[in-house]
Amino acid sequence: MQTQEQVVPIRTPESSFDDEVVTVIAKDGSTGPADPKLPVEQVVDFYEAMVRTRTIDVQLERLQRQGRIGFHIGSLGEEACILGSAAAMRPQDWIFPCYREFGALLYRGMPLQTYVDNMYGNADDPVKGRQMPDHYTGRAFRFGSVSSPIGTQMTQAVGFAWAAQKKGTDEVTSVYFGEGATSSAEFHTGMNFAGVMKAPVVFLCRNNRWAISVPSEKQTASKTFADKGVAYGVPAVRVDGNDVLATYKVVRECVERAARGEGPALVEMLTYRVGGHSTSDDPRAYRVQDEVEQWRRTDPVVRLRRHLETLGAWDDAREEELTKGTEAELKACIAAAEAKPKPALGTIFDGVFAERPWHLEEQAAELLNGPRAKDHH
Amino acid sequence: MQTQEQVVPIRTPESSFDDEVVTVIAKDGSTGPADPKLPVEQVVDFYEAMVRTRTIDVQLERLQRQGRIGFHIGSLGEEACILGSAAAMRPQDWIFPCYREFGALLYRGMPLQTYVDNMYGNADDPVKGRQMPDHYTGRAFRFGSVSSPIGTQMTQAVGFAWAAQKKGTDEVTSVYFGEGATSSAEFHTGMNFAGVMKAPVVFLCRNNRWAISVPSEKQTASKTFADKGVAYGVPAVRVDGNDVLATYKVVRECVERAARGEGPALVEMLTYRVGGHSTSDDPRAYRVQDEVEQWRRTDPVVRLRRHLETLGAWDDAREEELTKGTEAELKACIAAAEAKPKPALGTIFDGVFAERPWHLEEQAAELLNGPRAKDHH
Amino acid sequence: MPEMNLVQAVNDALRIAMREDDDVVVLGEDVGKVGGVFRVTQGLFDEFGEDRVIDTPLSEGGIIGTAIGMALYGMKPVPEIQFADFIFPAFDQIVSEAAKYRYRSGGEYTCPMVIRTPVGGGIRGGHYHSQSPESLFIHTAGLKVVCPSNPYDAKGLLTAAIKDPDPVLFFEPKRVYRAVKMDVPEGDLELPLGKAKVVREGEDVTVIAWGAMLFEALASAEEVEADGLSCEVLDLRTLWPVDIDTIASSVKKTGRVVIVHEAPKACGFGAELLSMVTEKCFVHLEAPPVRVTGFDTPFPYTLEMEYLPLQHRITPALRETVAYEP
Amino acid sequence: MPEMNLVQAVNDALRIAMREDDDVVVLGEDVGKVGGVFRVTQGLFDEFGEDRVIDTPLSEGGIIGTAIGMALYGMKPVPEIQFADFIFPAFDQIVSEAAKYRYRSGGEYTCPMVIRTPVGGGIRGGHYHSQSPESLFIHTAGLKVVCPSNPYDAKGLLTAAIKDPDPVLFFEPKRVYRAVKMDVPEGDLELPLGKAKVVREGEDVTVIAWGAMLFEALASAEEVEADGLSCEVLDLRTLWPVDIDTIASSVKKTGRVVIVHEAPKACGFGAELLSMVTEKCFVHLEAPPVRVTGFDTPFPYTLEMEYLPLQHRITPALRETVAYEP
Ligand SMILES: Cc1ncc(C[n+]2csc(CCOP(=O)(O)OP(=O)(O)O)c2C)c(N)n1
Ligand SMILES: Cc1ncc(C[n+]2csc(CCOP(=O)(O)OP(=O)(O)O)c2C)c(N)n1
Ligand SMILES: [Mg+2]
Ligand SMILES: [Mg+2]
Repeated sequence: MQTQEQVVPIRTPESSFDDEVVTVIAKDGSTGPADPKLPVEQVVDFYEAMVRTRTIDVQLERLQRQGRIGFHIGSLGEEACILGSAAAMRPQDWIFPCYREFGALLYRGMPLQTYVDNMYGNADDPVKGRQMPDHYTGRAFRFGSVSSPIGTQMTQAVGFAWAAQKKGTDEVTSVYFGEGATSSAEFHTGMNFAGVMKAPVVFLCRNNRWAISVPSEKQTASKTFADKGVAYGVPAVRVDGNDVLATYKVVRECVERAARGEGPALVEMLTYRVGGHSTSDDPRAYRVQDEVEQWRRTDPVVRLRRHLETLGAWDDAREEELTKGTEAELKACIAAAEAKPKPALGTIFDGVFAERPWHLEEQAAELLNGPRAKDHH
Repeated sequence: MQTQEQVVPIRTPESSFDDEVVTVIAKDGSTGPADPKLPVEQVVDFYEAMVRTRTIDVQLERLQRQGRIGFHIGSLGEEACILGSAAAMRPQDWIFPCYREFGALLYRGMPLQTYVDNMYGNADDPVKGRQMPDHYTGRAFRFGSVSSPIGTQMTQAVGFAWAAQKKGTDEVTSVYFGEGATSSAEFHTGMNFAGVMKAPVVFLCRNNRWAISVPSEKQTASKTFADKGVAYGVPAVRVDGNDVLATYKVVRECVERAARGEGPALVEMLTYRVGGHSTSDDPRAYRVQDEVEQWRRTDPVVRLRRHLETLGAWDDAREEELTKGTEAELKACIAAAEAKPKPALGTIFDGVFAERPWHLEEQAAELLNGPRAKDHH
Repeated sequence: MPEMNLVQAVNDALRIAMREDDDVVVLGEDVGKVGGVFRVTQGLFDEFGEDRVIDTPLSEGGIIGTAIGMALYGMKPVPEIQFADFIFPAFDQIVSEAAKYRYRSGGEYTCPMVIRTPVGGGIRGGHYHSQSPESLFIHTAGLKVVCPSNPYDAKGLLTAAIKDPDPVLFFEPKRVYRAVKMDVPEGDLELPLGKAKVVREGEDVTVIAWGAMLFEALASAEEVEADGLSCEVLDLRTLWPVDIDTIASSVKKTGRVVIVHEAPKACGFGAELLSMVTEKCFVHLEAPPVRVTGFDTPFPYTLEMEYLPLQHRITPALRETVAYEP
Repeated sequence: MPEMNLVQAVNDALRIAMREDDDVVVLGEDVGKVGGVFRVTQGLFDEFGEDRVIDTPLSEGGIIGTAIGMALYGMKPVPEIQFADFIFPAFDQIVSEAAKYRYRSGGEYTCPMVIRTPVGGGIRGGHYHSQSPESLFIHTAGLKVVCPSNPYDAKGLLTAAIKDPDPVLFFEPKRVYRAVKMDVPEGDLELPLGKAKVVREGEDVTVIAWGAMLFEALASAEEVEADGLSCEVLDLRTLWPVDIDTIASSVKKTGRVVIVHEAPKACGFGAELLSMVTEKCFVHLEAPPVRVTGFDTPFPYTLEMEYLPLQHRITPALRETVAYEP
């Protein structure tokens, strides 16, 4: 160090978040001071939602390998942060999804059949087979529309939250994204606008350590993702995202702050993407199995189950009933989805605008009166 | 405060920069501990460059009002931060400009005539009359090309710095931008990539308090612009940008750090846009004159002169000689520029690509063989 | 009826829309206190306050992204992009998001919003303050594109655009902003989107234009009238979806067509118009359709009047087209 | 000669260019260790190290912005955009900066770089993994645009693109990636930009296609041969600047033309091709030129094969065009 450095203080402040991660459930299943102390039925409800989510994930991956659906992007290992945060949103609140949050959508009430129809892109798919599987939408459940381009939902969520506030409602909007998405322009802009507007929005960063093959260390040189809040005057917090109670607790606090008019918050949820990025990805090409095994030891489902067991609220019989039940329900939905027709041809031209202009009428007529494609797939 | 807040620490860390602004020249002209202790001739050199810059600014604004040039965007009040930082760059270093840094370009050696030709967009304009006035370029002076879209130069400077580093050179790249530009995607991405790549780049933020009519408080909710470095693991520092010695000192430190391989830095230079945004703007429509008067009291030129006077290195005679000399030089350049022809018609089609493809040959022929426009201006 | 220029007409349409519907909000850079760099939003801040006339941070992506969010919620944002040249940082939000929301969500979410932005050259703006990017948005399914040429149409079309259920790009020809004054009715004025206007009837050749170039087309039409040439001049007003009926019936009548626009030629809207005319009026064409456009170069500063497809370039095109014999 | 698919051919061209010139670097999302989501850069990380095969943070604007900076310095970056659908966050850097640097700096600064990105549908990618945005870049003065249809051309054209002094968009038809295998010479192979290829000679009608649609055009040409129709099929290879000579001489010979592309019709490249053909071959045209394209809607998932301009849609267009009588 030169002595000059004393008069020219060029430095990065120490991270205030480094060692500060909110946790509730200890290894032995007991809980710490941040325990939200929810009724046991509600904790069981979280657990059931997490197991259900995982069961569906496993089955859909299998279905894709059998070539029966085109694609799936799952949440293996991330169930606690997804369900805990979704559960923390009040009924009147809104959720803007990234693409791994089907568990949250089902938790909010979308029928499993509807979700499976989306996986098949059939005539009953709410998005009419226009997007890839897992690009659902659920306005009735106060749940947004999934888009592929990374990050775009963030500024939108801010504008949405701000509109709700302008209307004088008591609605908070949350928005999911991965740690990779913090590099997008939209994270920057969304956080900045939220800070300036004091919009009632909660930024939910699933830090699952990977953006496809790129590890989080290569995503940014900041010490934590929570540190990024400083740049926008947006308060932030880090939570153990494999701890559903801690996640619930922290997100709920943020929602209540926002509802009180105290503005946005950023939550970094520490978790791990146990599976591949999607069914198109084989992570063995870029990460060591050791790392995966290590994280498996912090499995959020196992952890919550241990807690439930200390409460005497769960056992193997219930577990089997839940898993089997979900599998059976899913099987029936799959059978139904596979029996449904494709969306009608004309739907290609609907919904580009509220009404079809002349050129789309013309093109629709051309398609409908012309020959059909042999299905190349 | 709820007691819960203790276990759920949602917060913005205190700014580490708030009260920490590097200053050298005190009101009475004496200097503090960060004084770079430059030879007096060099300080005189800074002063002359600042006065020259201001004199040119004033004359160009007049010229625009007379309708002899189309536009000017000046640096009234920001001379210290522009000249001090430019002077801190070593000869081998590169400067990526924003649009207020003609003073830096002249300081680096561009002939005044060339700059004035750019203001006229005539045949000798280095950019061949293709851009508005003040959109200069100066590769020979290791100075980049001015672009209008806000922020774009930032990621470019990072890639440029990184390339220089890959080539094993000892070249540091600096990049200028206004505080408004910190809201752009490019600031975010540039800072993030620079942090990850440890690129030898110095981000020079002229915080002149205004982005056209938008005050800096509406630009972001972060406490300072320097705080934004935290989000990228990029060290930052705030300096009194109306103090040329402090600016020199701080930027030089950053350059040396970068040259030593210690990576990027962000410098927030506190200054004030005393004039309108450009000749197209009348700031009386959105800000109170009081504020301007207050800042005039910290005028960087007056301040440095006071310091020079304490050193006995300046007097009214030299001042008059300098101003008059610059005015005369400029007048001659203007006369010469006005006598020069417009760029040749065919130049419209040159430089779109290295060579003209057939379609541009065809369009060039069409233009050259067709009738000429009446000049509508 | 008061006389208004285009700036005043747009301002008037905004003011009326904001008085009638609390959901209409204006946002952008410098739109607030100062009323925009062209003063189009002047006075709105004073009347409606900072909650509805919002100066945003300097980010077009943020302006459009948050506007989309507001539209999804049910409001009617009218974001301003300071110059069309600066719309590109928001390009992803416009083409990937606003344009596709209704479609990709099966109609659950829609994006009614009007993106206002000044376009075009001829004001010494050079490279980055003169461009006309309309064809990029026409190519993007899900967007409507409007470009009025005069104050009356500007007021009527902006009113319709704000009421439209889909996202509309509203391009304001900045060269016309203060150059044209005309009577514009006070109070409500709505003109339907998708309808071109036959500004001048003629028999020998059809000229298709819009925005600032309409006046150049008209000047050329008058110029060649002296030679006995009768030009029909169409002002498209809505560029997309385009009014094919008006175009086709005019071209079927005249058999000859000249298309004028400021944007570069390659893949400009002129290419689409020329293609449509060729496809739909092939047997009626007595000469190849002609495009008079900006060149396939960036927009130059000093030589902008030579770059633009002004009267001096339109007139010979008219003469040659009419003189054409196979 | 080894057999290669298009993935391998691009990989081979990159490897050779990187061996020959230290200034060539590859950067993008997932291009490093894993070799890209389509494995196009596989093995380059192992051979050239993380200093020349760079996994970047998740920002297309950053990938292109830093690549521009490297190009300005004098290096030759070959950035990858993971899907062409995700190029829009970088749109401003491409159209406002890379495309204009040489021009706006009077030649002081140039941007030699090749932006590689997979395009097109037919791989069940839906809405956001299937688009073909070429016309947006053709409309932007200052960019070259290439789209090979096969491994041989891919290797030769990418080599030329990397040596080109200007920015090139290099679109790789992802549906062809592993579908076509052919002999590709080892070592250096360079094919000039700007030259189309007559893939099949014929007399009755010209079909213009590129990328994955070339094979559909060829299939249709064969299908109608049974009816005695003789089709000439052109593979454009370089979309811009386009090889007008080859197109014009073919159309002058056949008098009829069908243009095929995946992108939506309105302001697609087909509009420009149709316009050029009409302008340059008017007296030779025996039928209106026809466009067989994607529809003016976003790209659908389930019905993608109905959306695409495949053989089943090209064949009737050929028959009708040839049968056309005014
Ligand atoms: C603009 C854009 N660029 C690239 C992609 C391709 N892509 C899809 S997901 C992904 C990684 C996202 O990582 P992260 O944000 O951490 O979310 P995670 O998948 O880990 O949940 C990438 C690069 C995309 N969808 N959009
Ligand atoms: C992308 C883009 N948006 C908008 C503009 C219009 N504009 C030019 S300068 C400016 C304000 C810039 O403020 P700041 O970054 O603080 O720099 P300063 O002018 O104060 O030096 C704006 C909005 C632009 N040039 N580019
Ligand atoms: Mg991730
Ligand atoms: Mg400023």
